[in-house]
This record gives sequence, structure tokens and C-alpha cells, in this order.
Amino acid sequence: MTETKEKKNKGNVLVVGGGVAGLNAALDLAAQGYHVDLVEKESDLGGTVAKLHRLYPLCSCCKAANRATLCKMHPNIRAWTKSSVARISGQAGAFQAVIAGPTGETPIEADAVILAMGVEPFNPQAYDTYAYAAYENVISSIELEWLQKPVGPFQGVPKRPSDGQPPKKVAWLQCVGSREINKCDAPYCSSVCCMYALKEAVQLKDALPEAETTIFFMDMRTHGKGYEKYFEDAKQKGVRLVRSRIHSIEKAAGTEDLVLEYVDENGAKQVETFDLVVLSVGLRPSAELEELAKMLGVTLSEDHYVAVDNFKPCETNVAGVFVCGGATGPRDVHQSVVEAGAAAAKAAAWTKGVSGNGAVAEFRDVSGEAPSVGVVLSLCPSKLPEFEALIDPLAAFVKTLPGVTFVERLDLLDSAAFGRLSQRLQAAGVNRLVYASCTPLMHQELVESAMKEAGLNPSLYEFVDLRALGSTPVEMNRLQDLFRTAVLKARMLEPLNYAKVPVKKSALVIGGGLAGMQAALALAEMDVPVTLVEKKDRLGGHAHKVRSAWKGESVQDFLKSTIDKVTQHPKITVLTSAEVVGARGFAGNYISTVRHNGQKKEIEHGVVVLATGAHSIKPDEYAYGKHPEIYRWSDFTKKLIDDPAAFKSAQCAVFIQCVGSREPQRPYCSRLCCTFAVRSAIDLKTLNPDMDVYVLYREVRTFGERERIYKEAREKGVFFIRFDLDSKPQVSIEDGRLKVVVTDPILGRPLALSPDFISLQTAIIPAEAADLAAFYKVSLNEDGFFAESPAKMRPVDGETEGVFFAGLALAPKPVEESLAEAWAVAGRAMRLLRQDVMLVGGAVAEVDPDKCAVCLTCVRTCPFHIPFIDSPQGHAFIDPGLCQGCGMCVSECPGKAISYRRLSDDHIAVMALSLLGSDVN
Amino acid sequence: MPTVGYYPGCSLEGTARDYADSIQGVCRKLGIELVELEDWSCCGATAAHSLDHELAIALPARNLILAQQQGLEDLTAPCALCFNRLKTAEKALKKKASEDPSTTPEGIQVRVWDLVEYFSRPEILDKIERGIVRPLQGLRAVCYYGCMVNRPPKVTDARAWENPTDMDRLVQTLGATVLDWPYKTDCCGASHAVARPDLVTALVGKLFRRALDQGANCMVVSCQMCHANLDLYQKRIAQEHQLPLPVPIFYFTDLIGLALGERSALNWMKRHMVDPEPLLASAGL
Amino acid sequence: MEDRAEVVFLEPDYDVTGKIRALSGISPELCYQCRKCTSGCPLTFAMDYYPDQIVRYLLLGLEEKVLSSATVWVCSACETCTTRCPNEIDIAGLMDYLKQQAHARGLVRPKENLSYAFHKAFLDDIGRRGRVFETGLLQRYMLSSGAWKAKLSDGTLWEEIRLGLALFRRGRLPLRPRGIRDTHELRRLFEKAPVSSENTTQSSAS
Amino acid sequence: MSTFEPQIIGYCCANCASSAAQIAEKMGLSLPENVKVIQLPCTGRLDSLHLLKALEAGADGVYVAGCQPDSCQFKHGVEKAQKKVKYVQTLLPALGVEPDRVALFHMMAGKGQQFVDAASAMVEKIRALGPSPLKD
Ligand SMILES: Cc1cc2nc3c(=O)[nH]c(=O)nc-3n(C[C@H](O)[C@H](O)[C@H](O)COP(=O)(O)OP(=O)(O)OC[C@H]3O[C@@H](n4cnc5c(N)ncnc54)[C@H](O)[C@@H]3O)c2cc1C
Ligand SMILES: Cc1cc2nc3c(=O)[nH]c(=O)nc-3n(C[C@H](O)[C@H](O)[C@H](O)COP(=O)(O)OP(=O)(O)OC[C@H]3O[C@@H](n4cnc5c(N)ncnc54)[C@H](O)[C@@H]3O)c2cc1C
Ligand code: SF4
Ligand code: SF4
Ligand code: SF4
Ligand code: SF4
Ligand code: SF4
Ligand code: SF4
Ligand code: SF4
Ligand code: SF4
Repeated sequence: MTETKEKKNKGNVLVVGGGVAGLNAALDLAAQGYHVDLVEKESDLGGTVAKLHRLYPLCSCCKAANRATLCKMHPNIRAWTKSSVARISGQAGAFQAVIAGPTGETPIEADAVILAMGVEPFNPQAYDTYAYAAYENVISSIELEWLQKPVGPFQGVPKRPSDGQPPKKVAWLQCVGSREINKCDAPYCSSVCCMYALKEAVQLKDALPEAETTIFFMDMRTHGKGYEKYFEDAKQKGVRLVRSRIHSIEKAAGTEDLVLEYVDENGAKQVETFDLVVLSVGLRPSAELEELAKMLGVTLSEDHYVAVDNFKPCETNVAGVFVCGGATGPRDVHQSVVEAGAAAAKAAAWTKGVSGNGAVAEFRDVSGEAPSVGVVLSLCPSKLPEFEALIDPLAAFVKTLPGVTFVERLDLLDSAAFGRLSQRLQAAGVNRLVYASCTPLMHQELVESAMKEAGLNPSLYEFVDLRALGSTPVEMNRLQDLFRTAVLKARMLEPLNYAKVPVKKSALVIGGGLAGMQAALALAEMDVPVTLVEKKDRLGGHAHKVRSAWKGESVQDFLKSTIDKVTQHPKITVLTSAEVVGARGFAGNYISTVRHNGQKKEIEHGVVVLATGAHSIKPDEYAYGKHPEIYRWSDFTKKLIDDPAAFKSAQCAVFIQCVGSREPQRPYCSRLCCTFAVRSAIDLKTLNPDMDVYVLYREVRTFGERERIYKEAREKGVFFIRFDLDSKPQVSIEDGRLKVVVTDPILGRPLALSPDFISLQTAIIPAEAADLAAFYKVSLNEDGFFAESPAKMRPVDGETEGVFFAGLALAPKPVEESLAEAWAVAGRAMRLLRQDVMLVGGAVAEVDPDKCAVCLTCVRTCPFHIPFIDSPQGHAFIDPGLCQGCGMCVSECPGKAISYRRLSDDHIAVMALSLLGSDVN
Repeated sequence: MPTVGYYPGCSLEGTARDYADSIQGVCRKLGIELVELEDWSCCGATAAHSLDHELAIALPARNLILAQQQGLEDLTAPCALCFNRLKTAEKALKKKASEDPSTTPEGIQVRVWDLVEYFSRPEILDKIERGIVRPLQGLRAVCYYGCMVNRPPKVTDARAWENPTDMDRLVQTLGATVLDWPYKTDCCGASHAVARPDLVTALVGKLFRRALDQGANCMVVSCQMCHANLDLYQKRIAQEHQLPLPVPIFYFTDLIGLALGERSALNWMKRHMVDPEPLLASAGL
Repeated sequence: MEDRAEVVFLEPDYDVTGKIRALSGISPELCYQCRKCTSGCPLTFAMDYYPDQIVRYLLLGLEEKVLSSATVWVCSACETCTTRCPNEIDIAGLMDYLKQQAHARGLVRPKENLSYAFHKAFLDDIGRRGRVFETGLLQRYMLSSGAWKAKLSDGTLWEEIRLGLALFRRGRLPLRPRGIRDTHELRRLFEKAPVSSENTTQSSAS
Repeated sequence: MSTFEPQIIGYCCANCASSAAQIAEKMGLSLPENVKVIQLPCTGRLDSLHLLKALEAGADGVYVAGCQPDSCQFKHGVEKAQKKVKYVQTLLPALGVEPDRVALFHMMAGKGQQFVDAASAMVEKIRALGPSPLKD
């Protein structure tokens, strides 16, 4: 079956693992014209996410399923399920692999390899302590996800295993199989389980509003964008949080209920009974990773994930072998998808020589032709067998409908089906298509491309939704109504205009920090000319004040070499002390105005990358500004960079965390300050082992493998003291000496410290970017960071096509994540830039200038700020390159000046009539 | 006939003679030859590890070295604390050997067995099963392992340290009804038996309450310290905790003997403080 | 109990944890205050400081404070905490370390601390013959600690005597001790590890 | 009266409601036969006219299935639709039509049951109300 998709003479990439990371990497590459072999050991694509109920922070699991289907059907992707890489050898540009699958072994060649073998949930079976194997009502989080799934055993309302009753009191135990070194545990934090426990608790409350939910945790690690708010919301929704790590589970006498015993924050012993206990199990690397890594010569980390240099995210030690997602370490979907994009871009950059997707098919002019409708019944094998009985009579009925030229059934058993469809359309000479299926959305892209290949304007297509229909004979009536209406609608369709616009194959990058520079370099490496605009007089951004990545790698060396590369690259034009003051156009065709050296000039470009970065706030607490030895972290670091021995003689150092972050006025976590403090504390202790170093924290968020340095810091004697928002440390100055008083929650008593200096880890706030957001029709979130596309699983895409983000401008993040995003941006941008011509228009709103009363309603309505008043002409204008086709302005315009030809008001009226049985021919 | 090294420990020469008899009787019946470690000395117990770190290793280490010298491959220890201390010494000697090979070049090869673990070896279990003449119907038992046999697993090499099942399986094989309960390895306060009986009664009271809640009519142990804590003070505990005691406390070897039809078994049990006779009679045993 | 609101001007003494590590191989500084040890400890009801608090005080170098605490003697060495500590800190071992220190520095007296009195009597007994003679041990403990007086006044002494008699009747209280042959070696062991001097705890015997 | 089977039109968005339909399909659920769906790119495309036209064309009830207000791909599409539904509900009494014949449901992408339940609820409600007075 898969053999039908022969690899063409393109760059070939082997992707191992078909979870979200592998799927996204494969699709990104395929969209750029690469050929991908996607190898998955399970019988279906989707990986761990396919087993989850919903996803935090915004659910996107449906999009994951969508991606699996796309991969299976994409002409550039061969998906090998139930398969594995039996052998692999060779080197970059010429890997030879043997894929072992149900049909035997097949040799393939690849220019590059992407490891996306993901994660496995920790199996608590072996872990006696949690009585997982012994008690029925102790389940793992991944099992709960299944119980919560609407397609799961209980239609989404979880029941407890022992008696099938809905649980009333549920406990989540965090860090099971993570953050332990004692027994079959991992020394790292699994990074996702705090958030998913919150998600599961909220979802459980949603399904069972009466249920009590309690999460027992150590540090609530909600460090991602929007996660802290999710945490707060969960508390609002009644999820209870108890800071205590549960030691064991005991069964209550005579029932299947479970008893937990713990000391609460006041030191009182509590015994509580629950009827369901969920183990928030951690993540483990794929069991086969080790073997494959060995075959390839890829080095693994101490934690048995692929070892990656922080400055070269997604690269392994072997040239041409890349890695993304859970194979790199514990990661959530967001980060996995970013890395998938980055790995795809790196593989693409490695495998140069893919020519652009040149020609755009000419569409046949059908305006003079009488409507001739082809009807395709696309049936997936999952329909009930009884439905079969309806098909022949239905087809016979459809044949009798006016305008129908042929009716055909398309069985989607193989991925070549759509190729046959296009031939059939061409042969029959139809000029309209009605396509009926039970997965209409997923097929849309493929149907449209089949039409294009057949020379048909893809807008001449109407679908029939076969989902959620019955299969009894009575259903026939409704089916007839549906098909009659669809054929009627198809006949009314007029071809929509698609303007063919040549793509400007160049990029504008705004912001010359590490993220912006890396994006520019990545694009330039793929032969795209880049203009890099930096507001300040030098490149580098905040990185000038960053000493090291978390493992201690020197950022300054890396920064210097990056600046050199950027300034010397022939494809990159650097404009410092420059600013973008305006822009127009749309994806593939932007014209931006840059003010540089007092002069304005226009730059044409196909895509824009916004990497305007962030900086830390100046606090108004903790005596900041009242003593020279109270630093903001950036200033503290700067001093250390300039003089590595600056603090060597200090006797006592204090780090205060969450300064201005995670507070009501700034309800987000700055993500990297915990790691920073821990890293710096280690560095200070190394500099001077006798120095007393204190970290005053609210939650230690050394997520993922960073947990290792938290341990190292403790080993070195760094003393950690937790405080709450209502009991912040008191900083005072007595006789010129600093004094800090803080209450230790374990001992329940205040301690006084007298540091030589204090570093305040102040909140990271974004650079002012409202004007840029307006120029490029994207938006900022409440906190002022750019908002990524709400179309989920596009973490670096703007909500308007052709606009991308990277680095701190999106949210606080460490260097390695900024760099990964920069690469992901390059990959996403190349999807567009590899096309010579773009089709613009289609399902968009159009203004009739004569009817427009310039009331501005559309301007206010559009969620993407697309309509504007074109002043010389005095009416509203909607750029077809930008409009997303939601149709909102169409319905709002009081003068009915806006039309939507894909689904006009007339169409809707006629469809309603026809669906209700009227004959409206 | 299998031969196995035997380290009785001090109590088995004294207050726990009943246990010693029962072990010997059962082994005789099963054809297991116990070879008592010659010139063994005390493991040092809690006293040594509380007061003297070096002695706490040196005392049990002496016994391991003796066993090595006497050519014993396996060494069983009925007392949970002895077992624990021997294992601790074994680990310490291993560590030392790996750090400094000159000291004990060959390391210690002797394998130390907790008695229950030894009796759970498939061939012995099998032998027991085949020899049963009087299945122990009517006994509803909870098995109490105590803390020292399994914890910490890094020392004891226990596979299941929160919910061990070896003794449960053994007693079940004998035909008794074994009840699951969560306190199998909870502490009975053995080290406090003499000096702080107040702590012991608090801990043991909790054990009894749960065992009775679970419906047990007897408890089974494998360690003489556990036995003492459970068996000796039942009157006081019944008063303090308002519990319907007494409840007979058996050594697991008592029950093996009984099931195998060993005539002297009743004599061993007569020496417990709580007389098991009424229970056995009511169960027709 | 002391005033917990009192502000302790911290002069942490990291030598304390260093010393503990050197002497016992235990690294309490790894503690991240998850409180698993305390939550699972069966004897917290009789403790003045919880196990995690003991660890915390040690980290701060406030060794004196914990050396005089009831907790270390209440701890039954059940190893629950050691087994469960995610950082593999041998908390039970720390309790031992503290008992050893209190003993070595002469901070405890048998008359004030029955547990100590018992351990001491026990160890002395081993020293005598290499094996413990329970009958004699109990008598010596009663006398050395003065426990018999308390037991006399609260009536439990009679209970215990009755118990003793019952055991005797059951043949469980032998009247003559047994010992080991190689008392020479025994003496060597005890001498190598002098029981009552400050350097008890030079590098471990292991 | 007992043979009355209401005719219902459902306007559903192509995002959340459509995903819910997808799940309903996977779960093997089916919509009541008298419900027929017209898909909109976003419920923001909905016009008051569309509701009225459907009633005029003979529907006994019309409903809209959109997203949760906080997870709308087009940010506030479903809020706009909600306004229109409310507006039409105020018009209907003047025409002698019960306002309940028009309704809006919020869908969650993963909830197939919800998708079918909304349709069934509508059918039950309309069945109780009887045939639309506009129809004859
Ligand atoms: C209970 C639970 C809840 C979670 N909830 C969320 C959430 O709400 N939001 C969120 O963002 N994240 C969540 N996560 C994390 C999320 O699952 C991961 O981030 C994500 O799955 C990583 O994607 P991946 O593609 O890298 O790996 P995976 O999804 O694990 O996919 C890897 C794929 O590779 C295949 N594979 C492995 N080895 C081989 C081999 N040798 N040959 C061929 N194929 C192989 C596997 O079969 C699998 O299909 C959760 C995780 C768990 C355990
Ligand atoms: C206080 C602080 C401490 C940090 N500490 C660490 C650490 O210890 N370890 C670590 O790994 N990471 C750390 N980071 C993160 C790290 O600095 C970033 O991830 C990395 O430098 C990438 O930043 P960036 O390029 O996205 O943004 P920036 O470095 O902020 O660069 C943005 C650039 O855009 C320019 N710009 C802004 N607006 C405009 C405009 N309108 N037009 C043109 N140019 C514009 C700015 O002048 C700046 O040069 C820290 C960040 C901060 C804020
Ligand atoms: S702290 Fe880390 S390992 Fe523990 S539950 Fe939270 S995310 Fe998972
Ligand atoms: S210090 Fe920074 S990273 Fe840590 S919790 Fe606070 S805001 Fe988050
Ligand atoms: S809403 Fe309609 S009338 Fe008003 S400005 Fe827009 S197009 Fe013109
Ligand atoms: S159709 Fe939607 S995206 Fe397009 S202009 Fe109108 S409101 Fe904006
Ligand atoms: S632990 Fe007890 S019984 Fe075992 S040898 Fe030592 S003193 Fe004797
Ligand atoms: S060893 Fe001591 S501190 Fe630890 S759990 Fe047992 S009694 Fe408590
Ligand atoms: S269990 Fe270990 S890490 Fe947790 S509080 Fe106790 S000593 Fe600290
Ligand atoms: S805007 Fe809302 S209602 Fe409209 S399609 Fe999107 S999600 Fe559905």
C-alpha cells in the first residue's frame, strides 16, 4: 500500500516516530517539497497525544488527529506503521536504512534523519510504594485520560474501576517516577505532569461538578505561556492544592477507598480518604531510543534522552541526524511542536537543493459551461455496515438530480485514492464537485488539491457531511435532502477569483537579539535574502547580559560568534539604529517602511519575523535602588560578565525569586529565573565554596533536566527557603548593612540573613510592540507578548499568514528555546517562500464600494483588524491576502455592502429551503 | 537434604526459645539441615547502631566473615533485626571491598536470607505443600512482616518493601485464609520494647485495631521481637485501646508445623503468652 | 517549647553537614523539603521536632538543638523515612548519628533517658560475652536507669514481674548466660571502637 | 398531533461544532433524523436573516452550534452569533412565534455526546411546542 507513493527525486528525510513531533516535522518538510519516510512502531500515528483526553493549555488534540490523517494522505509522505528501523548506516546526505514492517524489510535512503521517538509514561507497577498494582482505585494519569475521553469507555464521564461509580473525591499525586533518586525513579522533572494534573482535575470537575479534586504536590511547575493563569483558574474552579508529597497509599478497612496520610503546611498530621487516586506519572524516553542511537552513533544524556548542545537545539552529535519532541527530554506538546519545526528546518537546510514548488495549475474557465456536477461518496471503513445498504439506492437517487454527470464511490483504502479522483474528474469533464464524507475537514485540503490537479478551480466544491448520521432506512430521507441541497448549491457556485501573486522570496526580521539573528541566519542558510532591523545601535539584545545557559555554557562566546556570522553573511543586510514605521501587504508580498539613519526606505519581503524581545522590570519593592548591592538579575549578571571575580569575596548572597512575576498585576511566570538563580548559586559556590548562598523562592521551577542543577546546588550547600505571596521576605538596610528576614515554612520560624548582596529575579516584560502588531495584523496578549495563531499547534505562526515570532517577544524563555523557535520560524517561513506564486483570495469577504457607507462596523468587527478605510477611495477595503474568511463582517455590515461568495446569504436561504424538502430548482 | 547456615541470634537462646524450637522442628520435618554458625556473636542490634557506628558494622561483619570461613553459602536469620544488620554489614563490606580491594579481596560470598524468604524458595514451598496433612481451615490470619526485614530495600534487597507477599503466600498454602491489610510493614516499635512501652502500645494498638477490622482471628509473624510486642502485652493494650483481645500470635513456622502434622507443634505454641488453644479448637485443628 | 517567633540570626555552620557526610556518608543537604519522611513516620506523635525539621536544623548547622531533642530517642529506627526519601537521605541513619554524637559527647544520662540507658546496658552486655543475656540485661537496665522506681510507683513493675514469671514458667527465661569462645577478638572489636570518646565516629568501619 | 415530527435546521461552525461532530461520528452517535445541518465558516457568519429565513422556509426550529466563548478560533464569532439569536428571539413574539424555536449551544471540540444532545434537546423542545405557526 505505502509502496504506491514512490519517492521522487527530492531531498529525502527519514522521520522516526509518529507522535505530534514526528507528524509536524514530516508535514513541515513535505510542505516544502521534501520526501519523508515516517516510521511508527504502533499501528496508528499520533503517539502519546492520541491517548490523551484534552490538552493544556488550549485543547488541540483534534488537530493532532488531523495531522495524522494528513500525513497518511500526503503525496510526499510515506507513512510506515507497525514498523521500525531495523538497521541504519551511512552519513549525512547518504543514510541507508532498512525499515522492518508487516510486509517485510524495505531498504530506503535518506539525506537526513529526524528522531522523534517521544516519551513513554512511567509505569508505576514496579513501584510498590504507590500500590498501583495492588489497589484497583489507584490509576495512572494516562489511564485517567482514557477514562475521560468521550470515545473512551464511559463517554467521557470517569468511573472508578472498583465499582463503576463516578468518583466523589479524587487525589492526584505528583512527581510519581520523577524527581527521585531513591528507587526506579528519575532525577529529572517530567515537566508536564503539574499542568496535566491541573487539566485533568478541571476536566473531572467539568464532567462531575460534585467531585472534590485535590492535587498533592511539591512545587507547582506551571512555567509555560499562560500556564500560571491556568493554575490560578483551576484554583478558582475549586481544585484544591496541598503541598505535600504523599509517601504511600493505604486502603480503608472494608472498602476500596484509599487513605492518604500527610503533614499539612501547618505541620499538623492529616488523614484523608479518597475514592480514586491518580498517579501523575512522569515521562521516560522511548525504550528503543538507546538502540537506534547506538546504530547512528548518537550520544545520549545522563537521563537517556538524546544529548543536545544548548546552542544547537535539535541537533545531535552526528551530522544530518536531528531530534525533536520528547526524544530530547521531557517536553509538552507546545515545545515538541516548536522543536519539530526547528528539526524540520535544520534537516531542510542540510538537504539543500529542493526546487521551489513552481507552477500553479491553470484553472479551466467554466463560466460558459452549464453546471455539470460530479458526486463522490467517500466512505471511510469505520462506517457501520448497515450504512452500506443505503449507498446503492442513494447513488441511484443522486444520479436523477438535475446537473449530475457522474456519481462515484471512493474508498479511502489507500493514499493514492485522491490521485485517482483527480484523473476521474478530468476524464469526466465535470465542472463542479460534491464530495460527501465523514471526515470533511480533514479531506478538504486533499480534495482541493485533487481539483487543482484536474484543472478545476477548487472553490467549485461543495461537501456533504456524513457525520453523525444514522444507518436505518429512515435515514434515506435525510440523505436525499442533503444531497439534493448540495447539488443545488454546487450548481449555484461561481468560481472564486484567485489572484496569482508572485512570492517575494525574502524576509524581514525585526529585532536583532539572539532569536532574530538566529532566524536571519537560518533563512539565509536556505538562500533567502534577509533584512535584519535592530532598534539599538548594536546587535545582541538581552543576551549581552546573560552569562550562561543552564548547564553553564558561556553565552558571551556564542553571542559573539553569532554576531560575527550575521554581519558577515552575504545574504543578510543588517540595519542597526533602525525601526519599522509602517507596513502594508500580505503574506508573500509585504512592503515595510524602515527608518534608518534619519531616512525612510521601503523594503519588500515575503515574510516577517517579529523578534523584538523583552527585558526585566525595575521593581519597587525589596529596597531596590536604596543600596548599591541590591541588583536586578540582569545587572548582577552584567557585573559578573565584566568581572568574573566580582563577588568572590562575598560571605553571603541572597537570591529573591518571583519579583513582580506571578502577582495579580502580572499573573505569569517568567520561566527562567528559577533556573538562573540555581545556576548562579552554583557558580558562586564554585567561585567561593565558603559563601553562604540563599535562594528565597515561591516554587522552584527547574523543569525537565534542569532538576539536576537544583540537586547540584543543594549538594553544594545552597540553602533554599520558600515563601508565600502573603509572607514575602523583608529587606532592610541597617547601618549600611543589608538584612533579610524570612520565615522558614518547615521550622515555622523567622530567620535573619545578612547578605553582602542581593539579586532580585524581576519579572520579564515584553518590548513595546503594539505598533508592529498593528502593522502586521497580529495581536498581543494581555501581558503584551505576541499572541500566536489560535489555529492550534502553530506555536511560532502569527494569526495572519506570513508573520512569525521567535524568542522573548512571545514569552519569557531561555536561550536554547529562543534558538529553537528561530529555527522553527525559518522552517515555517520556507513553506511559503519555496512557492513561486501564491493564490490569493478564494473564500474571503469582498466590499462593494458603491454600497459601503463607511460606517466602520467591519473595521471594528474583524477579529484580525483587516478591513480598513481606503481614504482616497472613501470606502472599506478588505485585503484578500489577509482575510481569514470567517464571514463575521459580512453579517455585521449594516449596508450589506460586504459579500461572501463562497457562502452567500442567498446560498444559505436556498439551502435551508431545500433541506426542508422544498423543490427549488 | 538441603543444608543451610543458621544464625539464631541472642533472643532465640532466651525469651524466644519457642521460636527456636519451632524453626528446628519444622526444618527437621522438612529435611532441612540447619548448620548453626559456630561461635556466632550478637549482631549489636539497635543499641550498637544507636551508639556506635563502627561496632554496628563490626559485630555483624564478624559473623559474616565466620560464615565465610566456615564455608557456608547461605545463612538464614530468623530475627528481623539480625537479618537487617547482617545485610547492612554485607553491603558495607562490599563497598569497602570495591573501594579497597586489599581488605577483603574476595568480598563476602555468603548470601543472607530472611527465614520467610528462605522458606519461600519454590522447592521448599513445594515440599511444604505436598506434606500438608492438616490444612489450616478456620484460621483467618493477617501476616505481619515488621519493618526490618524489608527496609530499606537498598540494604535488604527486598523486591516488595511496602506490600510484601511471601509470608501471605506461604500461609495461604497452608490452607489458612489470609487477609490483606495495609500495615504489613508498619513499625511495632521493637527497639522501644523495654524502655518505652508507652510508644509500643500506641503502635501495636493501631495494628490490632486494623487486624480486627479486617476480620482476623490471629496474626502471623516471622520475628521474635514482633512476636514479643504483639504477644506479651495484650492485656494492657486491650485496656488502653478498648480492643477485644486476646488474639493468638503465631510464628509462621508454628503454622507450618501444625499443617504438616508435626506433633510437637502444639508444645511450641503453648509457650506463647496468648494461648492459641481455644482458637485452634474452634477451628477443629 | 521555645519561642518560634524569635528571629534567629542565622549563622549557618555548613561544617556540620560536611562532618555528617564525612562520618556517616549521609547527605542531608539534598533535602528539598517534600516532607515525605515526616508524613510517613509512625512516631511523630511523640516527637518534639519532626524528622524533616531535624534535617532542616542540621542544614542550618544548629546541631546542638537537635542533639538535645526527644525526637532522636523516640525514633524507632524503622527506616520508613529512609526507604521513602526521594533524595535517598538516610534519615534513620541521621538519627543514629545524632544518638551516637550525644552519647560520645556525654550529653545524655541514663537516668534521664530510658532509651539511652537500655541501649547502653545492652551494649555493655554484648561486650561482656559477645551475646546478650536478656535476663541479666533487664535487671541491669532496671537498676542503672532507675526505671524500676518509676515502674514501682505506677504499678507496672508488678505487671512486669508477673510477665517475667510467666515467661520463666514457659521456659523462656534461662538463668545462665552463654557466650562466645573468641572473647579476645570481641575485646579487640570493642577497643577498636572506643565507646565513649569524641572520636567514635572517625571514618566509618564499613 | 402525535405524528408531528419537527423539522429543524442547525447552523454549525466549522471549528468546535464540527470537531464535536467528528467525535460524535467516532463514537457512533447519530443526530435525530429531523435535524439538518448547514455549516458556516464561523458562527460569526450568521445573520439574523438566516434564522428567520429558515423559519419562513418551514423549519419548526432553528439552532446554532458554536464554540465555547473562550476557545473561538475567530475570537468573538460566537458572541456575535449569540447577539443575533437574542435579537431574533425578541422579534418572534410579534410574529406569533415562540422565541424558544431559536437557540444557541456552545460546543466543546472533544464532546461528541454534547453535539448530539444539543440536537436532541432541540427536537424535544420543538416537539413539545408543536408545529411552527409560520408553516402552513
Ligand atoms: C498523562 C499525560 C498527559 C499529558 N498531557 C499533556 C497536555 O495536556 N498538554 C501537553 O502539551 N502535553 C501533555 N503531555 C505530554 C505529551 O504527551 C508530550 O509532550 C508529547 O506526546 C510529545 O510528543 P512526541 O511526538 O515527542 O512523543 P510521543 O507522542 O510519545 O510520540 C512518539 C512516537 O514515536 C513512536 N516510537 C517510539 N519509538 C519508536 C521506534 N523505535 N520506532 C518507531 N516509532 C517509535 C511511538 O510509538 C510514538 O507514536 C502529557 C503526557 C502524559 C503522559
Ligand atoms: C532578565 C533576563 C535574564 C535572562 N537570563 C538568562 C539566562 O540566564 N539563561 C538563558 O538561557 N537565558 C536567559 N535569558 C533569556 C535570553 O536572554 C533570551 O532567550 C535570548 O537572548 C533571546 O532573546 P531575544 O532575541 O528573543 O530577545 P532580546 O534579546 O530582547 O532581543 C530583542 C532585540 O529586539 C530589539 N527590538 C525591540 N523592539 C524593536 C523594534 N521595534 N524594532 C527593532 N528592534 C527592536 C531589541 O533592541 C533587542 O536587541 C534572560 C532574559 C532576560 C530578560
Ligand atoms: S514537579 Fe515536575 S515531575 Fe513533579 S509533577 Fe510537576 S512537572 Fe511533574
Ligand atoms: S522565579 Fe521566575 S521561573 Fe521561578 S517561579 Fe518565579 S517567575 Fe517562575
Ligand atoms: S461595515 Fe459595511 S458599510 Fe460599514 S464600513 Fe464596512 S463595508 Fe462599509
Ligand atoms: S471575513 Fe472575517 S477575517 Fe475577513 S475581513 Fe471579514 S471579519 Fe475579517
Ligand atoms: S538482634 Fe537481637 S536477637 Fe538478634 S542477635 Fe542481636 S540481640 Fe540477638
Ligand atoms: S526511622 Fe525514625 S524517623 Fe524514620 S520513620 Fe522510623 S521512627 Fe520515624
Ligand atoms: S523525605 Fe527526604 S527530601 Fe523529603 S523532607 Fe524528608 S529528608 Fe527531605
Ligand atoms: S469563531 Fe467560534 S463559533 Fe466561530 S467557528 Fe470559531 S470557534 Fe466556532
